[in-house]
Amino acid sequence: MEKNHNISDLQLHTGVEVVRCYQCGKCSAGCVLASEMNFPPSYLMRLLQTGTKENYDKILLSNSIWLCLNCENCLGRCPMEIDIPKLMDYLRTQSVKENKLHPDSKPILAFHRSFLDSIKYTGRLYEVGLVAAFKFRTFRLAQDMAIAPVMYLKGKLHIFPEKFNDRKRMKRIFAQTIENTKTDNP
Amino acid sequence: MKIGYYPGCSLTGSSREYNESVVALAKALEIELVEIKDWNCCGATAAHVMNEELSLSLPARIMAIAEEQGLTEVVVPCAACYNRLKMTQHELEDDGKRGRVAEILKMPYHGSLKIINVLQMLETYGAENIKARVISPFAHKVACYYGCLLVRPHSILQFDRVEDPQSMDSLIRVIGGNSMDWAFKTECCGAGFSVSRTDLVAKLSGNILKDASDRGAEALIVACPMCQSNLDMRRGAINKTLAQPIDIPVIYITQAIGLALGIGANELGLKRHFVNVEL
Amino acid sequence: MSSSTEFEPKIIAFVCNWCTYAGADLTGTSRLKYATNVKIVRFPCTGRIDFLLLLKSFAQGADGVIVSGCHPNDCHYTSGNFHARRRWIAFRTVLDLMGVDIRRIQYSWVSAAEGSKWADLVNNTVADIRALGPYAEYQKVAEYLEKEGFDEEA
Amino acid sequence: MSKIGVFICHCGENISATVDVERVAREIGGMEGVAHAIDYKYMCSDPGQTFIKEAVKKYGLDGVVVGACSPRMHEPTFRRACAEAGLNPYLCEMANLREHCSWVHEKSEETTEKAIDLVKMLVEKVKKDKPLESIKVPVTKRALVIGGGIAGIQASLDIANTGHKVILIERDPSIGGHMSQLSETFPTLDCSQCILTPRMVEVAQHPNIKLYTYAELESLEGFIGNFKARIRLKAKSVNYSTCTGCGACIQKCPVKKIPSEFNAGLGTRTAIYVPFPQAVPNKPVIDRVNCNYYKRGACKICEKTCQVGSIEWDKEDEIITEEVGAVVLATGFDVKGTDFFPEYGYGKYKDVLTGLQFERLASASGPTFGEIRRPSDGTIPKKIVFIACAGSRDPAKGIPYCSKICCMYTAKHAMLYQHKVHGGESTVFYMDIRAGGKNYEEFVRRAIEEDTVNYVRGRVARVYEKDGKLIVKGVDTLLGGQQVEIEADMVVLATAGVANCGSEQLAQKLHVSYDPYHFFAEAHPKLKPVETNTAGIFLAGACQAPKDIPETVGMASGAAVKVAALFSNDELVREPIVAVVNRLAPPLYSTCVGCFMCETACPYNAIEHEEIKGRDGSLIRTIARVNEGLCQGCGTCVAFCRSKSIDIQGYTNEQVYAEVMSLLND
Repeated sequence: MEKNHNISDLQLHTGVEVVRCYQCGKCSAGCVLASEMNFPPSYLMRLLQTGTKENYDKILLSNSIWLCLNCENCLGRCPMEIDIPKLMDYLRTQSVKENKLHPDSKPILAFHRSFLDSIKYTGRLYEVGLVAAFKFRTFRLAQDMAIAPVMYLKGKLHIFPEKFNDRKRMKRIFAQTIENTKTDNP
Repeated sequence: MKIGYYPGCSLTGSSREYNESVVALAKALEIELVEIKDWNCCGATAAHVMNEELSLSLPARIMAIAEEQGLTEVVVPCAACYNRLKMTQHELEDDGKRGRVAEILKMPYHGSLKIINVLQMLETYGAENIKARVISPFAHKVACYYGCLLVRPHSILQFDRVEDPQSMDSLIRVIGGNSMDWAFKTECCGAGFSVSRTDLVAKLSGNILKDASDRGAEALIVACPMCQSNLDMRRGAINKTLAQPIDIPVIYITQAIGLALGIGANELGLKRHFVNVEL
Repeated sequence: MSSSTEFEPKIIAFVCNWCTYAGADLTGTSRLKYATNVKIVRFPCTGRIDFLLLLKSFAQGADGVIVSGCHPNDCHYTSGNFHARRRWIAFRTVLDLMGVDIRRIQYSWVSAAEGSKWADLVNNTVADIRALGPYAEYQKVAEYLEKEGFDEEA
Repeated sequence: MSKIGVFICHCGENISATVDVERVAREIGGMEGVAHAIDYKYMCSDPGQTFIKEAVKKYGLDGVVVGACSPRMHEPTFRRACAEAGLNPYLCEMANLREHCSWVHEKSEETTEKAIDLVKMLVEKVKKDKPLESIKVPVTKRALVIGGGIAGIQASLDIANTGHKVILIERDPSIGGHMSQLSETFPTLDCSQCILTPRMVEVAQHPNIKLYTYAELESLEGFIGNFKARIRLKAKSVNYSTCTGCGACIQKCPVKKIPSEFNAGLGTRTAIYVPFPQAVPNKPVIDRVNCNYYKRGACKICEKTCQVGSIEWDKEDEIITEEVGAVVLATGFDVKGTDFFPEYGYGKYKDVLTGLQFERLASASGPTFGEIRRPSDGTIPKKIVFIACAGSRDPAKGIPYCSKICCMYTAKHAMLYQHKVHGGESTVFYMDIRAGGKNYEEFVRRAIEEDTVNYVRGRVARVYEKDGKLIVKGVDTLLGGQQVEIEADMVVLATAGVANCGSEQLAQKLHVSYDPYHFFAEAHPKLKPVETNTAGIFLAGACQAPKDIPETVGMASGAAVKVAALFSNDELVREPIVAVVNRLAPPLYSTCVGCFMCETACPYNAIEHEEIKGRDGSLIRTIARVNEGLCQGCGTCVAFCRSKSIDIQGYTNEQVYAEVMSLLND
């Protein structure tokens, strides 16, 4: 099995030292979605510790990184204070970058992209626009059909986006960050 | 008492009753809320997941504007926004990151704002007033649900205790309520997947509702619009995964206190809930 | 280690026998690595360390000095470290007034059990002094000492 | 000109692997005043020392520098060798080439150059060294043992049996310590009290042991062979010379709900109490914090009950002073309470216990008479979970070390549970099983194989209560991180062993070192495990680090032998590292101006006033003089002296200046 530089890159970007994990499993024991994951957090840490490309790719291709909700229960209880949520952020970025995506990532990524599109153009979240865009991206046309009308009736949905003035700066922020091909982003 | 106010997107849309109750309660407690001018979205989980610089720049703009406006303290009722703003402040203590963000924003950012959540606002500026003004004690057995974003990561937020927090419970006791000990105070409800993975949300939220209901809670008290929408609007989906449907309402701490202070249900936005509030 | 072009500061550490000397021994026993720039002079107690010795060191070309002993309350001789601390607080102002660059004096506590703290202290001090550069202005100190008639035969 | 011999040690490869020792010897050989310089594989070995002795004679050396390990290791060895060859031992110095050079740097030019600098520094110092004569002091052949647990008991008995007097002090009303609280002991499962109580009685009856219970050390002054200990005898409120220990007062005491320390809070005791039935001495004390009379000024029921009139209401704490020659520290350890674990229930669930509490449940003398019953409702738990490493090996909680004893006692607990509760199910969550010790691994295997204890490798994330059950959320890491949920009736936390409360203050009173966790520090991790850095003070048991009974007893006997060896001398030789005030010929007498700043600086009251009188008896001047019996050689006076009239032998101004100059002038 070939060794790679992924682990040192990971440490450089996140400050997480995978070698510190001593496999007590407290993270997996308390993770609300561990049972849904291909690899629960402690197992994922062990895969990283092997340092092989094969295991690293296994992680990128897994659903674990996409199912992590960043609830930070693992970090809060970790005796070694290993920042697993931060590590998950990084691994997700890498998974997109290398285009090694688990099918579970699709709706999640679609949601995030729709969300960001919404604030890029309107400065604030425009929920009707977001849901429409998400449905368009995932073809989940029927989802939430029962909720939306009630939301509307309860005054929870605005048909038009909120007024936001500084659109120019908002465009600039997006152009300089997520749309800037020179920086690391999906 | 004057304090900066950042409502955030949810409070102007799907969780507007939270905004309504915060505003009504602040008025009753003589706290003047000064809204940050032309605020933008904090970027929430989406920016955090997709791009680090974006996730720092969006909250930084909000705080830069507040600083420009002369505010020193800002209350952020949405737990997600509170978390993002506090985390951004922490990350921007790094000179390199702060420089880069200033370059993106083309605005000065000092990082001098004090960001507090709604519970801190009530504890600091309202506890005595609330006690004095209770006219109809909130005599209900309730489960206070804190979720993730208010208390974690503790090393940075430094708010309450990370396991078994108490700040909301003590506010409930102040208004004559009975807050109970239960097991899911800080377990994640899955709000991050509220649109993308409703199946998982139903499972996680179901666990929370079931424990509270088993122990006889009449309501769940929250301080996060993500948790509230999830546990309230998704109740239909949640109930499908449970053996017995659960109909206990999920109300904001500001609504509960508002009721005790005699503020009307309409003014507190209680009519906007999916699960009927009959308390 | 470091490239030959980089400035290698000369640093002397004045340490007590019971805490810091033993702590530095533990650094060795634990095989922790640190920079070679610092050389230790052993004293029975930091209370013994005459601050004129620090001046003398600068006058003779030291770029930095470390003074380290037991933590408060842990002194082998009850109170020597308190005397040293009091002396340091008083002398710091005087030294500053005299034009001595007090950033070049690192005052610390390292116990016999803090081997890794010693390694960190050495490495941080070396990095700090390296950033400050050679202590070329020490002539001022030398002049002062001469004026006061203070030399090694005193 | 000096004739100095320099001896560079390879220390096997410990030094020579990173330092070019031959070059060091070569370059030093060329220094002014160096008559002879060699390197050798093991300078501390017999042939190595012979090289030194022969060189002293052959070259007529007037100074020796050995470049080897830390002087804290071998300075006495090389000084002895020099003395045997006829050279004053204080003309021999060591350069620390191992701990301070070869072990902390990579192999490089700089490392060798630093080694050369270190040796040069000491060569320059030796040039200024003066021959010194050792100081002889008498030895008080009486030992003070602090702490009456198994460590203190063993050390006291061993010292007493060599014929020397022992003063044993114990903070609590009875000796016995944690061992008296244990049910059965691993790996033999023999009853703890059955093997301990005979020794407790022996202590009480031994003619050479003076036992003070309910007593604490107030202060310790002096030095090896000559300590003065002030001991506070806390008021017991009961006159032990008349009390018969009948126990009638205890029966009648109306304050009955005080949590019993002996039962780790699971049982109760009265305000006038004997901690446990086998206590030594078996006489009560009054706990003044909880006693009705001391709290409210009325009650005195015990006084009415007492037929011999032993109650002493107005008795005050008494301070006594004892002169001793050696001290054994045996203050033991403590365990973290359940309130240290928010994720396991913050101490709010009654059925989440510490290991020590479980010992009390399992003990025949405990609150349930040895039956395992839930503190909450008294029922017998059908499912029990043991959580190992509760707090230990947890840097986030500030305890990165392994507490060493928990793996074994957890196996024992699970085994005792299975023996006592037939059909019960026990699960142990563990990270590693550390069963190093005679018959230890076999013991753990027996728990797993014969007593069907379910061992699951993984830590528990949290415990919460629901419907009277404790829900344990664990994990099986050997199944790739599969979650394990157990509805338990009782949870036992193998909570971390920590330093006893007050150990930091005690260490400061005694001037012994302690580690970041407040355990007392041994003088050398391998070769001086029972000595402290302060001569004459020794360590026994878990006050140094958590350890089990056999190890504690072994260490206590070791400390006792050290004390006995010390007492085998009538006189001790002390290093002459003391301060001296210079003396000059008349009419100067001394440069001392008699300001007595030194007197204010001295922590030992060693500065005396010396009157210099003329032939006619008239006072000429008063100058300072150092009492070398009292001076401990800290040198604080030297830094204080304005006229530079006082100096400290072995670290004179001249010597340290020579060292500094050598480092800077190259």
